[in-house]
Amino acid sequence: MKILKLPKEKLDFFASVVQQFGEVHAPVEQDGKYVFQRLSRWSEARLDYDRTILPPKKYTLPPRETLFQYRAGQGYLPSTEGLDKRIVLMGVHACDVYGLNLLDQVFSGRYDDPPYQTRRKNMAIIGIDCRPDGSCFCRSMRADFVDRGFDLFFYDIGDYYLTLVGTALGDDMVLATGPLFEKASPEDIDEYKRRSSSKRQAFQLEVEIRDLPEIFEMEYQSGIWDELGEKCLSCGSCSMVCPTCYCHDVADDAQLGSRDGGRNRSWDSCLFAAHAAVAGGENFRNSRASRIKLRYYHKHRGFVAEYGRPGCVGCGRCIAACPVEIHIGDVIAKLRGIQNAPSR
Amino acid sequence: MLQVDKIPSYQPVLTQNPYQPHMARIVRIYKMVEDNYLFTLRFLDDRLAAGFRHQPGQFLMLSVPGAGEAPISISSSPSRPGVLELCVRRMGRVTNALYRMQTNDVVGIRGPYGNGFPIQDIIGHDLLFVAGGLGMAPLRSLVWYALDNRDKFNRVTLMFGSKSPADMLFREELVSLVDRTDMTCLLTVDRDPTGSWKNHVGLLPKLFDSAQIDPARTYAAVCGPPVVYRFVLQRLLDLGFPKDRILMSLERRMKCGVGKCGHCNVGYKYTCINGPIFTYWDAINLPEMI
Amino acid sequence: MSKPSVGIFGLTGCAGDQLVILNCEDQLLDIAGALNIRDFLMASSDRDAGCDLDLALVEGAVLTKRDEAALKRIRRRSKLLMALGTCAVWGGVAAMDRDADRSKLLGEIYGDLGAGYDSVPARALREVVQVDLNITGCPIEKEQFLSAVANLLNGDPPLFPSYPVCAECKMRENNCLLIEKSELCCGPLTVAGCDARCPGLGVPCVGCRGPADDANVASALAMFQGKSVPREKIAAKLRTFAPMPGDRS
Amino acid sequence: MSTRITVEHLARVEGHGGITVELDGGRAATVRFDIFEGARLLEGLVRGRCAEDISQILSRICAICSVSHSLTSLKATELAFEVQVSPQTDLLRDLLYRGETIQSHALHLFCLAAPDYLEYPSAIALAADHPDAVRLGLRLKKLGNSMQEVIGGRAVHPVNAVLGGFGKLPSEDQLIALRTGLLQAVGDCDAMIALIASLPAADFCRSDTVFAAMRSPGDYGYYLGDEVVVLSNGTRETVPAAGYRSLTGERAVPHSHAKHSMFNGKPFMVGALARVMSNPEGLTPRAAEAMRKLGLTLPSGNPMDNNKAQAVELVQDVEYSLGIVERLLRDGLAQERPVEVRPRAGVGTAITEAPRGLLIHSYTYDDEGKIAAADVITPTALNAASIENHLRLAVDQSPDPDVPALRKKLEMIARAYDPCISCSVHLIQKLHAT
Ligand SMILES: Cc1cc2nc3c(=O)[nH]c(=O)nc-3n(C[C@H](O)[C@H](O)[C@H](O)COP(=O)(O)OP(=O)(O)OC[C@H]3O[C@@H](n4cnc5c(N)ncnc54)[C@H](O)[C@@H]3O)c2cc1C
Ligand code: SF4
Ligand code: SF4
Ligand code: SF4
Repeated sequence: MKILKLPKEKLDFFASVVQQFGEVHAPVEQDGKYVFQRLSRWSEARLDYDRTILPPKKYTLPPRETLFQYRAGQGYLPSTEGLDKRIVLMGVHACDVYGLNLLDQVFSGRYDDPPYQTRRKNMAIIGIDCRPDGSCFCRSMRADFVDRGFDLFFYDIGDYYLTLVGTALGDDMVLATGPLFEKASPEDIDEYKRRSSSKRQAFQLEVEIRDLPEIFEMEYQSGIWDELGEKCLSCGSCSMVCPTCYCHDVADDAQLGSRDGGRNRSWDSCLFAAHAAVAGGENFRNSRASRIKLRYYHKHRGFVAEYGRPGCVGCGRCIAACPVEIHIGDVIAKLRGIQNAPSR
Repeated sequence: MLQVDKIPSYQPVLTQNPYQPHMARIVRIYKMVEDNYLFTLRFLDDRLAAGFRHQPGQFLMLSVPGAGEAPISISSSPSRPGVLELCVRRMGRVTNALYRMQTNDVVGIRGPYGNGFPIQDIIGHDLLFVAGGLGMAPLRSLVWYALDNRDKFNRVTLMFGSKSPADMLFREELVSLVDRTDMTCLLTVDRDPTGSWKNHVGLLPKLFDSAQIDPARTYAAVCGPPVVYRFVLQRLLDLGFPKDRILMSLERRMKCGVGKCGHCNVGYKYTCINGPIFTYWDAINLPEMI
Repeated sequence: MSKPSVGIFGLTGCAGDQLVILNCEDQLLDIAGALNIRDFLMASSDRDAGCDLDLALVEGAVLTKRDEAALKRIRRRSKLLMALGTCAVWGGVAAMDRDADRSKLLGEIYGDLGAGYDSVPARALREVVQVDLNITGCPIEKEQFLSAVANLLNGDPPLFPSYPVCAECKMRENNCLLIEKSELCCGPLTVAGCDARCPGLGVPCVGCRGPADDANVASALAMFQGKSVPREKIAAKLRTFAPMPGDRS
Repeated sequence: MSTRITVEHLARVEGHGGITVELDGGRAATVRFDIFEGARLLEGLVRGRCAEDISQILSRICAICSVSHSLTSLKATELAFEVQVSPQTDLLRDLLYRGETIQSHALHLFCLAAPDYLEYPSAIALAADHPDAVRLGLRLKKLGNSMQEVIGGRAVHPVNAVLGGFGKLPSEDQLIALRTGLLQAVGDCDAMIALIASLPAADFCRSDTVFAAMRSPGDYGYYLGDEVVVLSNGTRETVPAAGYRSLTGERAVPHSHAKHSMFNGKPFMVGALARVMSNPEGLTPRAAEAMRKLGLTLPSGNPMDNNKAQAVELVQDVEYSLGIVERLLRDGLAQERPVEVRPRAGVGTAITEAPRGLLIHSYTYDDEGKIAAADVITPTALNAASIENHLRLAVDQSPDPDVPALRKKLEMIARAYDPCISCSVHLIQKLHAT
């Protein structure tokens, strides 16, 4: 992998050059919280952000989209609107890149998901490193570093960003900026290592995932799920903000006076009461307890079986978003028989 | 007639976009039973009509424009290509809209999806079908497949139960199987108000008393409402069936059919791509599966 | 296909849902073309007050004996009856304290004459007649109304989300008022469909659409109390537009 | 011989009401404007509620004037707590009011009243023969609604107007879109005036009508102001908001859930005509021109002129709103948060001009800052006596007692008031009289 460095004060210049690769989006502040948004000027970007309300999945799997337009006589015409928009997403944390990598797997495989994949391919990812706060546990989830899924990745080493070039597109960006990037020296690498290990020390929240799938199997009947079911509001906030939740609904809508119309997909959540309801009134997960159990089970057991790693990247968003303070660290600690999540 | 080994497995035969419905014409609507019609469809595009292949036990996603999509098992056998037969029960938004359609109206189809029955494993074995009610819909494809490829299988036994003769899906067809000598077809009804029913009367599990089954060389395919599973599975286990030779077809809510929408998730399997055919062993290992 | 005969009616309410229909300025003439509107007193003096209807849209709650009789008449006339708006679906604001002493209230407001007024405790339509379809909202959302009409014309039941406002609020990427500002936001208990209109403006949801599927009132109460909001205040707030699940059996 | 004329259920109005007239020898023996809207008792139900809940609940009194109810409610509470909102908030509230009035007047003129003049049962029927006229009306109505959506957050029952200010301020893009709509509406208004001017004359009765309207400082306003002017036979009397009860007689009438209001023993009229009458100098040049084109002269003794006055106000409001929007775009919006409101004991009486006329909300808050008593007096309640008066005069002044023709006149008079019957049942509460 090509390793370079970029003087920090040149970052805005870099951003202005990468505009030729697409609309530049980055985290901006919204009343004390952060959201990924199209920048109207570089000064809006807040690369020191903690976490955005929604992860980058909103770009690849938007909350609502039209998959097809149905026209009598022509059938279902794939909707291509906005799919070709090129976006450069700047300032993505490692956990979110990891989240995208996982979603990439979900939306490929035996069946591709063309809208997802097209948007993904039209999006350049420029990662940036971060400092954990009290809700971050990406280290526990082994998602504090990523080795792929980004075009460029910036690590803060003082006056410079140490830059990892992940793809040919990333390399093109470097080249397009002319002599902006410099060669990284051994001292730079040392500085990187120093900071990286200090970051490792900074995590306040630990979640032990060793043999977690097995523990989930063993604790399938645990009373913990009923406790959670009593508490959970089924509001779905945790799914909406999760970088790896992808449940969605598909429904047709018709125009007045015809069957022409759109086939739309929108975010859904396994926490919603109707998620597993089928025609005739049967609901396979009628109780809140069974639904919240599925969410955990799918992330920590299902993903492991399917993709070899849990479907959680430790970004801490579900902790921040849950109105009743259901905390994944606590849940896992309890399943393990520990009362509270360590060091919180 | 198509050869077993030529059946492509796991291959979506249609386009790159797995969500793309292809338009098909309703060529026949046969009213088998109130609210359980058999729809015969043919792709508008002749190449699709000729090229479409599926495995017994697979399903497709049926679109009724403006109303939406629903997963429906393919009830016809791949050994009889050209048209597709779907046995659809009228349940809700999509199926009601389908019931309002007439022959020559156009619907959308994509698929086939799901694993289908493990034909390669079953070949050379005895086959036991046990179905109740609409459970016949996914099994029928395999029944006809086996009968059309009779030499590939040993003994074939079919047990099917309905509430009453009038409620029996595929009645004429199944009654004609009773006379066949190369298979055993046992039909039962819970009650026979007219008294003219010539076959069994009584609950489905009772048919086991009339059948000869060798669990050591048989694959059982079971499908039906929850009561069927409750009684039949136990019966099969009592007979000594290995848990991985009991095959069942499951239903869950589905919005995509291709493992993306999350609705049919049971624990860590998707009913749509890991199923809908599961073995009993899968089922007891997957929470909430049955 | 012949055009379905439709009646649009208001019982006691603010007429907001009928107004939303009239506010579909861009679609109004198309709607009028697609439906055979036979009885719509708020918009037309040409009414056939007795004809059979395929669909009756009824807004407002039942607050008088006259309303009750009118509703029963509408029910008899119509194949399908759709409750329009929170008052019709849940009872609405007029039902918020419906066990309160009415004659006392009437007396306080209208003096001695109050006793003679035709006035009964507010009821949602389904407490009086069978209701086939519901569009909730105070007032209903235009998009839901238009989509319901388009679907019904095709013979399909309308499809609306049954999950809470919070989900749409997150989809819009709003800051959470409940978590960030400890405001008493009814989003977690209220059914979505308004695209989190109020939190999207930084204003807490007051629950104008009525409860979501499986709304967890007990846990929400505990949560709000944890933010040191007094219990009566929460209870009053949550029940402004609709009873909470479990309130009325 | 006595004849009875009844309009069992008045169509093309908001809410449920009817008219009953008993004729005796060509003269009206009894005249009743019946209101059988159910009593929702909201003023009673809000008792004990916190200040922040009130405007949301009481806006539900009426959909068409929900902005008026919300804003009047906020104003009353803010007065009770002695809260001063920013000038920008006042300006935006004024703009929101204009949006409501534009939508309400356009709805009334084109969808409810115009069909009468042209002998159609509804705007939909009218559209079959005069599609452009109906489209014009719908365009104006939509503009009013988009103003309510942008500033108020929703076209019916605004949610963005809160105690102390607004939840979220409109964006520049939204204001630009409004400006575009308003500019287009200036042209539409000319067409609208030409259309209204071409309607057949309607003159069914004459009276020395007494008018009451809010006096707003400086110009022709709906929101800012705290005095009522009463015009009676060329005299002007001023009543402060707090003394509003002198306007509202206590005559409860058995046939209606609305009480009847009198001023010095006389019924009075509120609404567009009353406003034009009491504020002619506040009209913009275009509005004054429109008045001339419509042949609306002052003083007017013809209640049907209320429709003309509404048309004049449409012109006025479009022009005025354009001015506000341009000013906001020029000066930019300060990103201010709502002023903090500290609930406490207090009394606040707010008056404003709803599209249909004077609206009064008066609240008493207890020591905990909860509502102890609430009075809501709506324009249609204030108008009820005047409506009956004009119905009676129309009967008495009718030369031909042809019943169907007379019935139509009666309906048109009642409708010209643009009565909002859902509102009218919300009445004075005796609880906190002095
Ligand atoms: C693999 C599979 C094969 C099936 N085969 C058949 C068949 O051959 N014949 C038949 O009549 N029915 C079959 N079903 C059931 C059929 O899909 C449902 O009855 C149908 O989806 C009802 O849709 P609806 O819109 O009419 O009902 P609604 O109640 O309006 O359905 C709403 C939505 O819920 C989902 N849904 C509802 N019920 C089910 C269900 N049981 N399974 C999955 N999703 C559901 C659908 O996505 C549907 O769009 C099968 C289901 C599955 C999963
Ligand atoms: S955010 Fe919390 S309350 Fe809401 S669904 Fe998730 S776990 Fe339940
Ligand atoms: S602001 Fe309200 S609606 Fe939005 S997420 Fe928070 S609690 Fe839910
Ligand atoms: S956010 Fe709540 S109060 Fe606001 S419109 Fe939606 S449901 Fe009604």
